[in-house]
Amino acid sequence: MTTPQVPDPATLAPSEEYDLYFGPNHPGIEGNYSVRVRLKGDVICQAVADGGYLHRGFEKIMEDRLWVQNIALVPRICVPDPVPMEESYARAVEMIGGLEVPLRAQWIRVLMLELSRICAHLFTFGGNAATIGLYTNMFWGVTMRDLFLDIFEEITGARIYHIYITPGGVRRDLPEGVLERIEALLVELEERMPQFEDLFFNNAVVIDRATGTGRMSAEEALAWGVTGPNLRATGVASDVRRDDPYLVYPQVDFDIVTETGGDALARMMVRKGEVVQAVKIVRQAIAALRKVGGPVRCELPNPLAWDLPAGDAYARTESSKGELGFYIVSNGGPRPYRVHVRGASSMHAVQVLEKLLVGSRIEDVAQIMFSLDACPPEVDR
Amino acid sequence: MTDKPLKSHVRPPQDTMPGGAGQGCPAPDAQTRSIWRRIMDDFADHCRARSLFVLHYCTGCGAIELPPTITSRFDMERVGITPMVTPRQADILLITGYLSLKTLKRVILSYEQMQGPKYVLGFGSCTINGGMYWNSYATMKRLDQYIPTDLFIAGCMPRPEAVQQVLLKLIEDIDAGRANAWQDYYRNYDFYLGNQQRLFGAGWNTPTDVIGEARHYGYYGPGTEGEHTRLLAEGGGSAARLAHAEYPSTALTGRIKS
Amino acid sequence: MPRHGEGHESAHDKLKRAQTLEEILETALGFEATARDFYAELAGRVSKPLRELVEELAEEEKEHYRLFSELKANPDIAGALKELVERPAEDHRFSDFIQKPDLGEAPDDQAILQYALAREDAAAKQYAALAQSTPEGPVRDLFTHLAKEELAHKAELEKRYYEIVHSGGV
Amino acid sequence: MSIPARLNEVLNELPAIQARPAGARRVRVDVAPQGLPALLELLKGRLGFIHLSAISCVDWIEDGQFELVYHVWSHEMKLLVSCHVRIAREPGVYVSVHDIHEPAGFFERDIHEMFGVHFDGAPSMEKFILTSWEGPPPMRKDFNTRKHVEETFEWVDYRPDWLKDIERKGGGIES
Amino acid sequence: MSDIAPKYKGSMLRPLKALSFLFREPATLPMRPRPAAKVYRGFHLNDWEKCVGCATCQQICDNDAIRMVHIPALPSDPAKGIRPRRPAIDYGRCCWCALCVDICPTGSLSMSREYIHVSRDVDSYFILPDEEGMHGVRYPQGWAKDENADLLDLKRQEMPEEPPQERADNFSEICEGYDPQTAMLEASRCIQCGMCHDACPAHMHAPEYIRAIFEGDFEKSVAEIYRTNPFPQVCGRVCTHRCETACSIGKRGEPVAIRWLKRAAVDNVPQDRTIAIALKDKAKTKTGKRVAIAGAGPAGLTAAFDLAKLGHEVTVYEEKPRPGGMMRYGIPEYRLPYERIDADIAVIEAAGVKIRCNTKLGRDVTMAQLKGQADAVLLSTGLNKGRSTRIPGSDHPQVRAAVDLLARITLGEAFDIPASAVVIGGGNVAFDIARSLARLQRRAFGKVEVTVLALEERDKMLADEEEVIESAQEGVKLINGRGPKQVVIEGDALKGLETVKCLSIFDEQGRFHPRYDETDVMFHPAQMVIEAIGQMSDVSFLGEDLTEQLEWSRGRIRIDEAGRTSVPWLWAAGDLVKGPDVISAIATGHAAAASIHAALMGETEAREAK
Repeated sequence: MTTPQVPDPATLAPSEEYDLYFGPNHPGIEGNYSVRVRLKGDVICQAVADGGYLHRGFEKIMEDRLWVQNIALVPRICVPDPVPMEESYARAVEMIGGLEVPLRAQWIRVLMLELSRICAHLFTFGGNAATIGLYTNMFWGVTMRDLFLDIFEEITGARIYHIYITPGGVRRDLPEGVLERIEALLVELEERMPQFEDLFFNNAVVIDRATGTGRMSAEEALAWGVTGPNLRATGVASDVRRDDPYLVYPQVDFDIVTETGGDALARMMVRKGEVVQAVKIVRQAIAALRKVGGPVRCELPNPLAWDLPAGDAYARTESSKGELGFYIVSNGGPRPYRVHVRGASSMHAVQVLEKLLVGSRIEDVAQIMFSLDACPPEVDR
Repeated sequence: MTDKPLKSHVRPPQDTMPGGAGQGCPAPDAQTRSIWRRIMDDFADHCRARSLFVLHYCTGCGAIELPPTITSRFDMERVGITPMVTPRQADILLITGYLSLKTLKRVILSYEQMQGPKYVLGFGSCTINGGMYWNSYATMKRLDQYIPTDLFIAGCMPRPEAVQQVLLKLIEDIDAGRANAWQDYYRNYDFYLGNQQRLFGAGWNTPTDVIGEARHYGYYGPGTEGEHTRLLAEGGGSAARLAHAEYPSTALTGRIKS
Repeated sequence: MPRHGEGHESAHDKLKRAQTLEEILETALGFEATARDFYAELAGRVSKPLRELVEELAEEEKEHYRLFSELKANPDIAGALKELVERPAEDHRFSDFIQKPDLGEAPDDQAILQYALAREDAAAKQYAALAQSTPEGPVRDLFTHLAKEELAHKAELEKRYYEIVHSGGV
Repeated sequence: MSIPARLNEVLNELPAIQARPAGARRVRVDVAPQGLPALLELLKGRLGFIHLSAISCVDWIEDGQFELVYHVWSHEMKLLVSCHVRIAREPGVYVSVHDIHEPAGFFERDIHEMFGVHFDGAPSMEKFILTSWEGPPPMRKDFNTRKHVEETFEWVDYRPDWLKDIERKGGGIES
Repeated sequence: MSDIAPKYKGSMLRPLKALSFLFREPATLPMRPRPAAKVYRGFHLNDWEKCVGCATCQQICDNDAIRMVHIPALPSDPAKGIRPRRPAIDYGRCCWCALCVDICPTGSLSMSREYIHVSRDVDSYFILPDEEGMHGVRYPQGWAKDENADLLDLKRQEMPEEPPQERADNFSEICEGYDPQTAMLEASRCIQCGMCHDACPAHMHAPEYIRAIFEGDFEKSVAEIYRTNPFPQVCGRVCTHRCETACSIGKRGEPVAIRWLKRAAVDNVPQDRTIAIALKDKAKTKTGKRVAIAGAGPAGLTAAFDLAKLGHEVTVYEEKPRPGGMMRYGIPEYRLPYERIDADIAVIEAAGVKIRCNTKLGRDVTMAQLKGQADAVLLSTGLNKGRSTRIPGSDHPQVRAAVDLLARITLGEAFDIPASAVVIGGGNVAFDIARSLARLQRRAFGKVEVTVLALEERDKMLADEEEVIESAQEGVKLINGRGPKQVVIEGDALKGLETVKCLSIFDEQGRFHPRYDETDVMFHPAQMVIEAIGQMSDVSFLGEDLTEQLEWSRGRIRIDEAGRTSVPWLWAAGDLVKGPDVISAIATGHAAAASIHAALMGETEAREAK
C-alpha cells in the first residue's frame, strides 16, 4: 500500500477565498450540525447549512407505532426542550379524537411547559455564553437547570424524557410536597438572576460582542418565518400562547417580552425576560393546582385497540425555540397516517442562519447560531 | 449500497497469537516485555487514566447529559476528565445514543484520526441493539459492528451518575490494562470495514491508512486484511481515495452563484 | 350363605364372647369374607356397567381380608397395634342420610353404593362400640383399629358416591 | 366557530374553493392546484396571512395523490388557514411558492427529499438531510422501513447465562 | 473596542462580589449515584407470583424489546389463564417508557430505582426481571401502576337487564344483549392475549371474533365463531364462560364479556347471512356415508353439523317432540328463549341434517336398526333422568325430580303447581327450577313460597353468582348448609322435609366428606319436594348383548379421547360420557365427528366396521 500523495498546492487555482467546514464536530454548535462557510479573510461571504446529522426518520417510524406508543418517541424530537413536543402531539391527537382534558391535567401541563421553558433558556444562557468564551455562565446555567431536572424526575420519573403527557391528560398526579419544592427552587432562581446579570447580561464584553451580531429587522424576521424569542427580539409581540391560546393559557396572566434590537443581545434579553415571565406563570399554576382537584386523565380506550376517527389537526405550541407545530393526519386506523413536525429551528437553523452569517465574522458564527437557539434535531427530525 | 458485499461474514477470533504471521514488529504482549518496559507501561497507563480527554462531539441525543456531567454538579474534572475539541488530542469518543448514517461516517473519520490508545463508550440502548430507532432506515443498530467499543451503559439516556460510573469503570480498566478494544480495530479491520462498506457501499473509504498503522503498531493480524480491504484497494490508489473522500472542497463552489 | 344383613347382630354377641386377639381377628376375618363373597356373587347378577363397580367393592373387601389376616399372622400383635391406633380418624355421617336399602333383584349403582356405605358404617359403629366396652389393652386397640379401617373404607366409598350421584360422573 | 366575514369575501373571489371551519381559529380551504398561488397572494395581501407556518405533504397512496397542506397564519385575524391541494403522485410536480413566502424554500426542499415531489422554480431542490441515503424518498408509503432494516442490519443474538440454563431445562425464547 | 457605555463600567471593586461565593454550599455532588425519585423509571422488576405470562407487555412495547421466555418449571393452568412464561427485556432496545408497566393486566411488572449497569458484555443487557432487580440488590420499587396510570379499561360495559319486578312473573329473557356500539366498546377492552382460547374446552377463537366485532365486521365475527361452535345463540347466553375466568383483564378488573360478545355478534347478523357464513366450507360432494346420531342435544347436533358439512348423510333421532336436549328442556326460557335454540338448529338443518323427533331409542327405533341404516352411530343421549336422594319418604308422588319438572314446563304439560315447595340442591339446575316455580306461583297465587336448601355455604355455592342474586330478587328463599334427612308424610299428604345442619362438606384434602350436626334438625313445611342433586343417563336402549360388548368405566361407556367406544362402529359424546356443560358437550361433539369422519374415510386402518 503506498502512502497517500497530497496534490501539489501550487497546482490549485489561486483564490483569496477559502471554504471552512464549521461543525459537525464543533463545540460552538448546539448538537450535531454544520455550516459550510466561504470566507474572505475573516468575513463570511457565503454560508450553506448542512444538517441531517441527527436524522432518525421520526415521521416514518411514528407511522409504525400505535397512538399511545408514540408518546415515548415525541419527546426525543428536541432534546433541550422535550415537553412542548409531548404536549403538542397529545393536543393534536385530542383535537382529532375530540378528547376532553380535565382541568387539573391542563394546569399540570402548563406547569411542565413553563418549567421546561426555564430549563431550555438556562441551557441557552450557558451555551450562548460559552460561544463567547464565558464558560462560567455555562457552569451556572447547567447546574441551575439540573435542579429543575430533579423536579422533573420527581414528578414524571425521568430527568429529560418525561413521557408524562399522554393524549387525554397526564399519566400520573403530582407527588405531594413537589409544589413546595418548586416554589423553593423558584426563589433560589430569582436569587441567582442578579448574579447571572452581573456575570453575563450586564457584562460589557458580552454586550459589545452581542450588539449588532446577527441583526435582523422586524420585516425580515416576519418574511423569513422567524418565530418565538427571535421574532420578539425584533419588536414583534407575537406569541402562540397569546395569539392561538391553548390549554388554560387564557386564564394565565403573563406579558410578552419584546426587545427592539433584533440582534444576539436582544434575543438574550428576551430570553431572560421570558424566564422571569415563566416563573410568574409557574407560580400561578402552583396556586391553581392547589385548588383544582379531579382526575388527571380522561377515560382512554385500551391502547392496543384504539382507532382514532379519520381527520387531521394542526396543533401549535410556543416552545422555547419558537412556534412548534404538529400536523397529524389519521385515516381512522390505530396508527397515525402522517405526522409532520414543524420545528421552530427548521427556519432558524437553515435559511435564517445562512442569511445572518453572510457579512458577519467567523468568530461570531457560533454566537449567532446559539443566539438563534437553533436546535438541530428539530430540523432533521 | 448498490454493490453490497457478502451479507454475513464470520469475524476472526479476537485474541491472535503474539508475533502473528504479518510483517512488522510483533505486538508487545505483557509477558515478553522487559521489566523496565512493564514499569513504564504501568506508569503510562496510570497517568493516562488520570487525565482522559473526551472528544466534544454530541453524536446523539444523549449528549444533553454531558454538560451536567462535565460542569459543576457532577464534575468529572475531579478524576481528570474534560472535553477536548479535536479528535487528535482526545482519548475517549462518547457515542451518546443513536448514530444516523451521516454521523456514523463522521464518527468513523474522527475515530480513525484519534491517537491510540483510544476508547469508545456506547451510551444507551441505541448503541447496543438499535434502541428506539430499531425500525428506522436512517440509524445504525449496533455500534460494535462499526468501531470497537470498550463499554456500554444501559439507559435511554444514561443519567450523569451513570456516565460517571462508566467513566470510573473505564479508568479502572485502563489501570488494569484491560481497555484495549482499540487494538481490535487493527486486528480485525476487515470485519469493521466490511460492515461499513455494507452500509456505505464498496467505494467507502477513509483517508487514514489503517492497514499501514496496523503494521506500524504491530497489531497486524490475520483479520486486518481480507475480502473487504481487497475491495478498498481495487477502488484505486490513495489519490482516487482522496478525490472520492467524503468532503470534496469543490462542493461549495458548485452551488455559489457568481 | 347367611342372608345378607342379619349377620351383624349375632356377630356382636360372637365377638363379645371371644377374648383372645386371635379369636376377634378370626371373627372379623369371617365378616370380611362374607362381604367379599356377597359382592362377588352380586357382580355376576348385575348388568355390565355396574359389574365393574361391584367387582371393585369385592376387591376392596378382599384387600381388607388380606390386611386382617396379615395382622393375625404377625407374632407381636400388641406391638403392631400400638402405632396403628395413633393415626387419627373421625366419624362422618352420609351425604344423603343413607338407610340400608333392600337390594332386590336389579339394584342400580346408587342402591349398591348406599348398601355398601351402610354396611361399612354399621361395622365401624359396632367395632367402636366394642372398643368402648373392653378395658384398656390390646383388645381395645384391636377394636379401635378395626373401626378406623372401616371408617377409612367408608370415606372412600363416600367420594365415589358423590362423583356418581351428585356430579354426574364429570 | 364560523368563517370570519372578511375571509369569506376573499374566498368567494376565487374559483373552485370549498372552505369550512375546522376548530377554534382554524379554517380549512380545499383549492384546485392551479388556484393555490393566487389564494396565498390574496390571503397575504388582503388579510395579513404573512406567516407560512408549514407546508405538509401527505401521501394518499390508495388515491395515487399527494396532498400538500399550506398552513398560513395571520397575526391580525388570529386565524390559521390550511390550504389543501391534491396533486397526482406521478409525476409529482408542483409550482414553488417561495416568492410569496420565503420559508417555503425549506419545506419544499424537505418534501422533495422525503416524498420526491419536484417544485418548479424552488430555490434549491438539493438533498439537505439525506445526503448519505441512496434509497427512494423514504417517507413515501411504498417504502417499507421495517423490511429495509431487516435486509440491511443484523440484530444481537443474546446468549446470557440465565437463558442457557433455561434452555438446558427445555425452555427458551418463544418466537 | 468601542468605548463601554457608562452603565456597564463596573467599579474596580466589582470583582470582590465574587467573595460571597466562598460561603456558599458547593453545587458539586459526591461521586456516588444518588437515590432516584419515588416514581423513577429504572430497571424492571417482575413479581413472578402475579405474572401470568399473557405477553400484553410484549404487544404494547413500541421497541419490540420484550421477548417471552418459556420456563417449563413454572405453574401452568390454562383454566385459570396462567402460562409458564415470563417476559425478558432487551436493554439494547428498551426506552424505559413504562407503557408495559401501565398496561400489565396483573400489575406484576414495575420498575425499580436502580439505573446503573455498565458492562463490556452485550449479553448482560438481556435480562429476565424478577423481584430481586437486575443485579439482585433489591432496589426499592420506583414506577408502578396506580389508578391514574392504568392503560386498561377494567370496567365492563353494563348489560341492560329487565328489573326484578318486570321479570318476576314471566319467562321473557332477562338480558337484553349489547347493541352494536356497546359491543364494539366492550370488544375494544380485549388485549388479544389468547388466555380464553386455551381455557375454552372447544378452544374457541375468541380473540379473533372479538377483534372482528371491534372492527365492526360482525359477519367476520360470526365466521370466526362458527369455526368451533355451531351454537352461538345458545352459548352466547348460557355458557359457563370459563374463558372469562381465564381472562387476563379479569385478574384485576371485570373480565371482557366474551360470552355476551358472542351473542352480540350473532344477534347483529341476519339469519340467512349466518347460514351462508356457517356453510361456506360445506363439502361440495357427498361421501355417500351415512351416520345415525341418537340424541339431538348440543353434542349430537354439533357432530351432525360437522359431519354434514363434510358431506356425510346424517340423521338425528330425538325422543322429545323438539330437538335441543337439555338446552331446551333443561334451561328455562328466561335464560335461553326457545326461538334462539331454533335459530341455531335451523343453521344445522340447513347443512343437511335430518332430525326425527318423537322417536325414542329403544321404543320407536332399536340400536340394531340404527346400525343397519348407518355406517357409524353416535350416542349423545345425555343425562336426562334426575337422581333422588332416596332419603326416607322420597318415593312419595309429591317428591319430584327437577329435570322432569323443567321438561314439563317446556313441554307445556300442566301440573298442579304447589303453593309452597322446597328444592334440595345448590347448583344451577336447583335455581332454574326454583325460579321457574316462583314465576308459576306468582302467576297462580300472586306470591312466591320456594325455599332452596343447599349443602354448601353461601360463598362456596356451585350455582353462578348472578343466579343466586337474581333468584333472591324474585322472592326465592335460600338456606345454606342444610343436608336432607327425611321427607315428612302424614297419611298420604306430604307435610315437608326435615334437614340437619351440615358443618363442612370437604375435608382438608378437598375430598367430599360431609360432616353433620345431628342435633340441629329443621322442618321445612312444603307441599312438594324437588330433588336437584344430580342426573343420570338411561342406557337401557343398548340392549343386553351390546351392553356386554361395550367396555365400561365407572358406570359410563368407556371411550378413547376422540369419543370412540370399544365397539368400532359406535361413538359416544356429550354428558353421556363427559360433562358438565354445553361447551364441553360441543367439544366432545367435534372430537367424535372428526373421529367418525376419519374412520369412515378409511384414513385410520380399515378396522372391520361391522
